[in-house]
Amino acid sequence: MNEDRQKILETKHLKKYFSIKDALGKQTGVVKAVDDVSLTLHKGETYGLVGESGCGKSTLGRSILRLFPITEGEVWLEGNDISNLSPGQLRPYRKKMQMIFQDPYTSLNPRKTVGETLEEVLKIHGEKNRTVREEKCQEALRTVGLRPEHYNRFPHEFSGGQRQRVGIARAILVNPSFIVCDEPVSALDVSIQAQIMNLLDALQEEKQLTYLFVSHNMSVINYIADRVGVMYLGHLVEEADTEELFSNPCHPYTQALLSAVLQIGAVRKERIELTGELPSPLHPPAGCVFHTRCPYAEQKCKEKPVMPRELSPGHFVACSLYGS
Amino acid sequence: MKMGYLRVQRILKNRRIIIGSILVFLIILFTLLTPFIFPEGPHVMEVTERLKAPSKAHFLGTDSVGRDLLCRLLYGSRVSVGVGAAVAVITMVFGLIIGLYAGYYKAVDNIVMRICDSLKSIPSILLAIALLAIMGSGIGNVIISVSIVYTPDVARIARAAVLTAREQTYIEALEALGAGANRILWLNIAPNILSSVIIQVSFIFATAIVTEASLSFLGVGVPVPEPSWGNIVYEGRAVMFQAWWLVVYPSIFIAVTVFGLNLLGDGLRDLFDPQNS
Amino acid sequence: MKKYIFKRILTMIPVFFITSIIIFSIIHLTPGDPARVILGDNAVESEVLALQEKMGLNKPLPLQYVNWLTGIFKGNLGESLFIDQPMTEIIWTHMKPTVSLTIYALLIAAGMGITCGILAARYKGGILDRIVTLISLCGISVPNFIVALLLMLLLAFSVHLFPVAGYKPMSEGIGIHVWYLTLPALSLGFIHMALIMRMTRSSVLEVLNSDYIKMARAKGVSEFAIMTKHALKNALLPIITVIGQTAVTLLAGAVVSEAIFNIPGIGQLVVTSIGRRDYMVIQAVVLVIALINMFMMLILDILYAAIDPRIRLDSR
Amino acid sequence: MQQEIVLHVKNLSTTFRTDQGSLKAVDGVDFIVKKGEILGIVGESGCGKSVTVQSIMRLYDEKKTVSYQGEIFFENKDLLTLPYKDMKRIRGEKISMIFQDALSALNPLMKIGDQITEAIHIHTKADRKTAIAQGIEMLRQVGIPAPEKRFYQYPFELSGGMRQRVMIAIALVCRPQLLIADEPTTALDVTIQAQILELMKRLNQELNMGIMLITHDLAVVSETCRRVLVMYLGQVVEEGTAETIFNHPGHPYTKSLLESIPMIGGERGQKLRTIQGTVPLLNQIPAGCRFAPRCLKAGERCRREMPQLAPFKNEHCVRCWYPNESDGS
Repeated sequence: MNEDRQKILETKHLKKYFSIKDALGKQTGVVKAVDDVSLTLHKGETYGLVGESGCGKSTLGRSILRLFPITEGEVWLEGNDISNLSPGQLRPYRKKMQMIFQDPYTSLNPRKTVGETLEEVLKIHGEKNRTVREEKCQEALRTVGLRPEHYNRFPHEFSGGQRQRVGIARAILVNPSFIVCDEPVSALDVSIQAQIMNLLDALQEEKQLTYLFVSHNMSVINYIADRVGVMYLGHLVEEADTEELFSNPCHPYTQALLSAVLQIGAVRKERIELTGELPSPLHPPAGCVFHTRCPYAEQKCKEKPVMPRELSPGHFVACSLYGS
Repeated sequence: MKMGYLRVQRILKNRRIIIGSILVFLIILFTLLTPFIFPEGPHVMEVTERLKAPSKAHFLGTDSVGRDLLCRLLYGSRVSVGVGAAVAVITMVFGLIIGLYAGYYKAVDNIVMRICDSLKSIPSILLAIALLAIMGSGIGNVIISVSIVYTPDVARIARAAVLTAREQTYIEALEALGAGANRILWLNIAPNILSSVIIQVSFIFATAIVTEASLSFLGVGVPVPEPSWGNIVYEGRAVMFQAWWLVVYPSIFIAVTVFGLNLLGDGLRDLFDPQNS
Repeated sequence: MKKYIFKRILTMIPVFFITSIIIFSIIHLTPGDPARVILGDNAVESEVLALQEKMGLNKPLPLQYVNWLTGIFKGNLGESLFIDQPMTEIIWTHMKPTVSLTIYALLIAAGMGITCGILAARYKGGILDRIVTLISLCGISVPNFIVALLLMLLLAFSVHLFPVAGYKPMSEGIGIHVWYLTLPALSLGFIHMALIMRMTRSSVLEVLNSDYIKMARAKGVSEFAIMTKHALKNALLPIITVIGQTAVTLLAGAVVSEAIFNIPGIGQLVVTSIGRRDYMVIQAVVLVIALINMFMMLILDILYAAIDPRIRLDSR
Repeated sequence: MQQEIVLHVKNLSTTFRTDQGSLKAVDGVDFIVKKGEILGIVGESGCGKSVTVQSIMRLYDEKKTVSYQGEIFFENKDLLTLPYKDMKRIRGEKISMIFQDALSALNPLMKIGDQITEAIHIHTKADRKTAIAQGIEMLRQVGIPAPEKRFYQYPFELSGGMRQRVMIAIALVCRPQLLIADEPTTALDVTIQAQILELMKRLNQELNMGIMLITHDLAVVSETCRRVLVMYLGQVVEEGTAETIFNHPGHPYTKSLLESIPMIGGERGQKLRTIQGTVPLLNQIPAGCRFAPRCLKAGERCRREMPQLAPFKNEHCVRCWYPNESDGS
């Protein structure tokens, strides 16, 4: 299965905590945005990361890209440990991993033309020759389906979908092997969404790219991901291949999430309605973080924290109901 | 800097910019032409012509020692507008630098902001007077002290603009690309916040002229023989009731210039960020 | 709420220290020796030394600063070289006129500024709006000493409605006291009225096209109730900030008005002290004004928290 | 039985005066809303769905920026010719509206209780005590736990889902005949969205109140609405029951929209169908059928002549010269 394929990215017990300080700098609380997440991505695979707002999926993506220091745990990129590298040491690896953003309207510098934004990418990575830079940028624009005359235009002259294409061009310009797509289609209309997803698919084929695709939309994840991880309040509660997860969800939260997803024309199935409110990340519940809203919660769920267990090959669940 | 999207008709349609820039242009033009209009300089005294009302010989009348008021006002504008311009440039440069680094680095932010708050709690005129008392009055010192008083304003605006610019994801994209802090600060954030800084600076240009005039009026600004709008009014005040023109005309000069600058500032704000005009 | 006030006071302490350092350093970074400057060039060497001793100038600077600071906490702000009253008394007597002038000017500025600002926003684009915008633009363009002189010429000299200059303390009757202060307060308040007018108009406009106003309209709330019950309270927050800033700058502006209408206020005291290098007085006065400003900032924050529950309750 | 018609919109057009000339965001829209029915209006951003419903409530500034044409009949009165100040008796009492983001739609400085009782005091003569009781009861009815406590809290103290329920409570406390919901669940997470849609369906049954649900999410409409309007560039291009629209779409735009949505369970390998080109700007509307430039079946007639919204099958109208004769797959 995917063991023989090369491991592009791996995280081991990755943790990212944000400390809340009051006016005097005294720490008054800790937000455990990402709490002990281990996942592995293989070459050419799309790993779908799904969960509701506040579950830490974006923070996980940004921690992997080292956009801020990691609290604990390791991140391995193509066999190299980049967890605690200094910005200088990190620079060569930056070319290997890139990011596509959610909001097309703030992901491009409004005062720079598309050409200038793309060329700056190559300037940062030491491409001195102007004509070489322009050639590469025009090439990138073509691959994402934009025309040469777009080169000298400003972002506000583009539609949302076109701007997202420029964002993708910027990401593939440095020929990365791994891209974090942070909700790339959530801000787009349905028809534009389809265009961008087809583009991402085509680029993956052509350039053997690996995607960490973050989204809150289960249908999008079902379409584009090969493997799916479900997050809740900073924890990876379930992980499996896409068909396996959608046909046989095991964790109660995944079941509730899938039952809440609205489908066109689908026969109405009875819906598991979650009770209670999403707890605040400042004081996560003890034991299994989902026990406050879980319909099957028992006493043991409230006490001991849960470690992911492999129910069937490649299908991990962090739920004490499935224990020995 | 390619400002392709500032279409020309948007500028022309904006009445405030037009009137504002015309007024400012006129004042600057007269300031530059003064040596040709009155080649003999502002200190010529015709004692026989003391306190004459506005007449053909002296369009705006003469002062208590017989010097032509229009000539002194034009020479005075070199000082007042000069001080205003110098303060505007200095506050913009320092304000931008301080604001940029304060907005980007948390540590710098705390220190800088506390200092700005303290500077702000001392009333501006008193601070300026105190600084002048140390350095002694004179145009150079007036410029320095007024700049010190108003740099925190520009720094505060620049810092706020940097904080909002930082939230934009294109900054995060640059960080993901491994861009250095200086490249991000100077090549990506600075050009984008320039517009709000320029708007603030145009208001400071106007306020600086007013502050200089007030300082000279209090007798601590530009020393007397050298004409400045402030000290012309200061001298005129003593004989104000016999020679009203010594007070009214300088007031008009100051008001028109400052009004023009404020109009220009308002117009620029409409142009650059229309939503909060 | 109390925790919030405590937090605000905490943040003021560093500001107070930095301000005191700035004031102290301004005075003591004087090129040349203050004692020699006061006594003039032909002063006898022994006199200069005696004065230095008296002013404690011969001690190292940080020590002088500490003594000055501890003195403040003990209520002794040093003595003036020219006025032989205790410093607190000097400041208090000069403070009274400035305080009543500033309050009077603030009432005019805030009163007129807010009402015109609201009316201009309510009838956006109408004639009233255009007039208000014009007044506010002229307001910020004309320095207050010019307004003062023009008022003096028009209302005092040619029409004798108001006294040309001078000051009558409260003790001689409120009517006279206010009568004398009208022109100075008007000239001082005019520029700030314009600032408040502009801010009120823009903040009311901003609130008027927010979503909760659209929701109120969709609920059937009348336009009048929308303005009074919903818009004004929300627009109040930025208005309070600008009034707070105005109050701080009023103290500065007072210096000029006091000079023109020769009111024996704190501004006048500072200008004369600077003239005759009376450092102790300058230091004490500027510090007191800075303290008043900080105190006003605190009141401003508390008022802010009183109105906005998000600040008040967040800091529980 | 022929359900009683609550609202009848006839040839509604809303024109905005902007500095690029006047833009007709809504151009000749016709539809009816029956009592106790949930009508869905769906379309991509910029198609005029939100402008249509805000025109019904006349929420725009009519003095300077907006002008309306056409008629909107409610209780056999034309809302467009009603004097502006009389609208306040309709709003909140007969027709009320809720918006996408409850945090910005609730007055941040006003307690939730006051915002509910305000609506009660405007439309009924209830005294203070009964108003509070009604308010708390309404909060309970929309599923808010411990309503007595929440009644005295501020909007920022509640979660997203909770705030949305408060907004619904405010809109329904005076028992309007029609509730207009403009993207009510777009800003919510999937699980909370499901709860809110369940709540709206329950209230529709219990209070027999018509609901107009405006959204860009076809799945939300298919699960919640009985009848659907599909809008494109300011016009209704298709109208019919949810069942017919989603299984046998007549208009090419609706058909390709449905095909570009990823389905759970659909085959995953195959590419999603897309609609080429982009939505034209309101000041560059093409002649003839507005979808012609992007339509694969566009013929000569489509580019020349604008089709009308014509009946196609029973209770199914399409604005297209060559509607899809789908074989009912």
